[in-house]
Amino acid sequence: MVHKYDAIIIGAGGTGLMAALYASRGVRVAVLTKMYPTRSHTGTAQGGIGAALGNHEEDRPEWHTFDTIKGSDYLADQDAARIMCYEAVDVVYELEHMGLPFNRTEEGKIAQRPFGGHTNNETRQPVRRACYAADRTGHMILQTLYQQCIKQHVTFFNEFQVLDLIVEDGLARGVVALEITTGELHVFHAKAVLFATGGWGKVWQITSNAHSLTGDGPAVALRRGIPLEDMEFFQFHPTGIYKMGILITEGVRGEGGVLINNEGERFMERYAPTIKDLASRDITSRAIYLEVREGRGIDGKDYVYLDVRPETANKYFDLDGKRNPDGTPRRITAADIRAKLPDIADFTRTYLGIDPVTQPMPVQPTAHYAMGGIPTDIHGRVVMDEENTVLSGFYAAGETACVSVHGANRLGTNSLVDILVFGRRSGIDMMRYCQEADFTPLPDEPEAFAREQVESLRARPEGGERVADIRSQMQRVMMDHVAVFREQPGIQEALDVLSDLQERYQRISIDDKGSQYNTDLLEAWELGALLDIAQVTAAAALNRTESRGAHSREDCPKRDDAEWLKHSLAYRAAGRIELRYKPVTIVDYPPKERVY
Amino acid sequence: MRFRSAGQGSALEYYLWLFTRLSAVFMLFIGAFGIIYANLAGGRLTMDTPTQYRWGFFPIYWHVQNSDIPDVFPNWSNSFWRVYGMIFLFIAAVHGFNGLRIVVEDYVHRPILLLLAKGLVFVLFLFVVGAGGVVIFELF
Amino acid sequence: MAQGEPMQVKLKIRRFNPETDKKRWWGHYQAEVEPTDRVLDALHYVKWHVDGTLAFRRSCAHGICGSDAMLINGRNQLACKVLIKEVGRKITVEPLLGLPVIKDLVVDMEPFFEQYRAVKPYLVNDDPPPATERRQSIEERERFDDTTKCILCAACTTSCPSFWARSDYLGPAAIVQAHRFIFDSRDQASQERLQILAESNGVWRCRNIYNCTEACPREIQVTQAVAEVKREMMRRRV
Amino acid sequence: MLRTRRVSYLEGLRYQGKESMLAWVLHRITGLGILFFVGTHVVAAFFLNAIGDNISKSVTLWYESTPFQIFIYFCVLYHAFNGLRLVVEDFYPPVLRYRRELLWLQWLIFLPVFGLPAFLMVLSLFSGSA
Repeated sequence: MVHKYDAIIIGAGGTGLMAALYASRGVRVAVLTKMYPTRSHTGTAQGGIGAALGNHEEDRPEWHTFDTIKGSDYLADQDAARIMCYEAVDVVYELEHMGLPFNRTEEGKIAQRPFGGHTNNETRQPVRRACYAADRTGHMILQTLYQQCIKQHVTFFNEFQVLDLIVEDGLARGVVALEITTGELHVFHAKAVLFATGGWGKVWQITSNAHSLTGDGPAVALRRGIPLEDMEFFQFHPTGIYKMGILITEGVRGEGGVLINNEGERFMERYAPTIKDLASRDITSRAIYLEVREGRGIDGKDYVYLDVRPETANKYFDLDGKRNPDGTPRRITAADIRAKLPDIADFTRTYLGIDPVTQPMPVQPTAHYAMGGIPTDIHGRVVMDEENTVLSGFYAAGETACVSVHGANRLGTNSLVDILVFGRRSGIDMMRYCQEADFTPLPDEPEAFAREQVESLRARPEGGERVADIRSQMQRVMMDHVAVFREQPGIQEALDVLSDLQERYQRISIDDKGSQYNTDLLEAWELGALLDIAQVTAAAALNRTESRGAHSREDCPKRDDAEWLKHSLAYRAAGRIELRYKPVTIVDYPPKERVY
Repeated sequence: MRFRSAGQGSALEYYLWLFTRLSAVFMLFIGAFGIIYANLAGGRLTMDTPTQYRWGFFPIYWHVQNSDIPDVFPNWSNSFWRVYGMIFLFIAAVHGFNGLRIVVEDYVHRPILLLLAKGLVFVLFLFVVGAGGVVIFELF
Repeated sequence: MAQGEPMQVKLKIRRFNPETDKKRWWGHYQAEVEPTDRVLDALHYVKWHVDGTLAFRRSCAHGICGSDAMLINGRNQLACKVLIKEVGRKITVEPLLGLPVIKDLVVDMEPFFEQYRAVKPYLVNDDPPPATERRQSIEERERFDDTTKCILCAACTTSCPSFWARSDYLGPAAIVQAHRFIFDSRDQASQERLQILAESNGVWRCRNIYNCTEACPREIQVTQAVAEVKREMMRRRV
Repeated sequence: MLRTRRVSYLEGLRYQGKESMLAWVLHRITGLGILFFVGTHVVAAFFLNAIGDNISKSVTLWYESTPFQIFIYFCVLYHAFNGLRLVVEDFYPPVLRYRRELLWLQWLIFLPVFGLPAFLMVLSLFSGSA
């Protein structure tokens, strides 16, 4: 079946919905999602969205910009970071006008809380910049955007899995997608395609990411000759629930929570003397790993405590001399914790049987966010090479894209800023592009490649490899060797295992040969995407012989700006991965040593 | 769109909903009043417990057939108690048959059957109120 | 703590494949899990190691996305929010009641979302917005806090006997969404929403059964929200 | 395909609702019980007075037997108490925070108020005064 729309958006999270809202004001838009829009992973974002509103104390977008660039370990493109931080203020107000129920200050303004890495650039103290709606900010953003899409009668194709991008002669012409319910292939003929497919945390064993986050978009792009940028940078969030990886928001530390090792020591004082527990995520994750490695994990195991009990938090408020704006000592009560962090209390109660008001929470770093992705310019247009040549009609934004605003390490709250700002920018630019461009004809049999992928999976003989086995081996090897700390032999071993797994992937067999709602087939297809992404990640990590942000090489512990202040671009041709590099855009902030 | 916007049907639904609740409270008072009155009038000495309760809810002097004390309060056969009984019967019947209508709406789905069933409920309602009226006012 | 001995559980799963089955049937499976695992982990065990044809929805696996609402041991719950130790060694899993089954545990959510869309689930405010935020006091914000938690998982609506009886009933989830806007001080369309909900398929069908409130994985006081909508109608009419 | 899947009454009853679902089931059953038996009683009284037939007489006698009176008394009383709870909840929603407590309170009041007279009725049944 062939559908014709001006613009096709793949993914209905924050980026996809924001882009749809803007693009559909001028052209015919359809949004494809492999779930329902409200199931998107944006909904699990907890702590807040960063914007220098200054509702509590002085704050400026330029401080936000600098914090972002410093957080990125100077790998972010500074023009893009500046745009993001300045437009953040605008999108937050826009969300509020759309109805998002932000928490409020006494004067009825949007309430803000401190978050890791966000500082007053003059005093270097944490600043309250994260606008929040309890600890379900992402949930409210997703709901609010979906509500507006309903109001605006945006067309959705729910439960459609994208399988292929139709691109010919340097022009994107649509996508091929599988209707999950029926198993039918649909061709979407379009002038512009936006990939807003999110991340790929499922490459790792311990992850905060949803089962659906399998990197479909980047994998499809990679198979069509489009490079992936900065894939070696994947953020590990310091506080995931032990063993499960479910995220505990940085907002907990923003509200006064501290990390404690088995000696009862607040160890972040040693790693980030100024802002301590609110250091950026790469630093905090590494600190936890180092504590564990030196035998200071709780019970000698590989986790530490995140303690937000009022007595602990208040003790450290006093020790740090923290004060409210009116000068009184800062205090938190059990009621505040329950009111501001209800979902966290719910998670820990459900999964650990722990009440955060009376007990500390066991946490360990968890694979969380992809800084890299499909390379784009500041309008969301996908660029193909070191010269930033635009691939006409193809857009990417959000976690799946790499603008790059996060560089080597993303600051907390900036993911939500990214999806909204660049979702909006790409929506606007797609509309402009669609109004100017004409439809280009589809190639013959546009769905051939997609059909071949699906049919070959279905046609495999019985008794082959199981999808789940290959997937769990991939996740384990990536966790062991391409996670918080990396070194050459380990990464090489991971690459060997991965190519072995790729080979075994060719021999998998699936139980379900049917067409209707065949999740067995889908999981097999998704595993293919994961393996491709894992290989690219490991290859890029092997090549980068320095430590920067989330990429921490034990054999090369120093940042090397002379050699490595550049973005990687990974291409895949004939099964081999080729790495090229392009320069970082530096505008106002020359690289400095990064101390918190 | 399958769902209609505001129309005429809604007001009736609301008032019946409200009536159900208000009449429930009203009937509680009537019941309590009847039982208390029956006891004050000496019912505890002359009637067994079921009779007393039955009487309390519906104090018509001949209400109880199966009793060897049918005429303890012949003075209750005055118009006040008859009108009182009639009002109670009517309110109880509206409350009850409206409840039956709701149950019917819940579990009868074919439109024609539903219409028939609701018609039948209405006819039954009229008949019970009519028959009750005849009995209360002794119009034989 | 997330520790425990591996244990065997028996799963009884309601199966249906539209391509091969005329009737629904029960599949019986063994799964090896830990007491602190989720029911979702047991389902994954079956799907990944025993029978790949089993179909169910899931995504975030920690109770936020709302994909995996299903009937577990006779009650609507999220498979990712129920631990094995809470349900014991025998687990019965069925698809949600009242929505058409597509395959196994997967139901067609479209009727549910149609109900949702019917209540105008979006902020309506035609005044030109100010340059910064619209002001709202902490108390005004608190008024509708509870109903903003809804994740549209359909656990409430499909646990409601009034919905089972008549599927044109808008259902608790839609009313919760309406409540979220009716009591938002910034909204201007509450009158319209109240009129929609006053229809014969609206709030009057609620019989205060509380199955919705008991089923809600986000612990929203669903019945209370419905009652508050009823109360608001009374207030405006009488 | 059907737009929605009908849930039969029995299938619905298999749902493991809590006390509140039981309360609703009982409310329906007792309501229908009252309507049916009191309606029958009124009609029987009408025919008994109008025609004096034997069926109406036996219906009336059956209706006025003590066991049946206990049953009707249960229906009326349960329906009344439960209904009162519903009225309170509908007119004053904040009380719903304590819905479980309300339900238990309801049973706490209902049991003695029903039990004592019911006990007296049973007693009078055995003493043969009915």
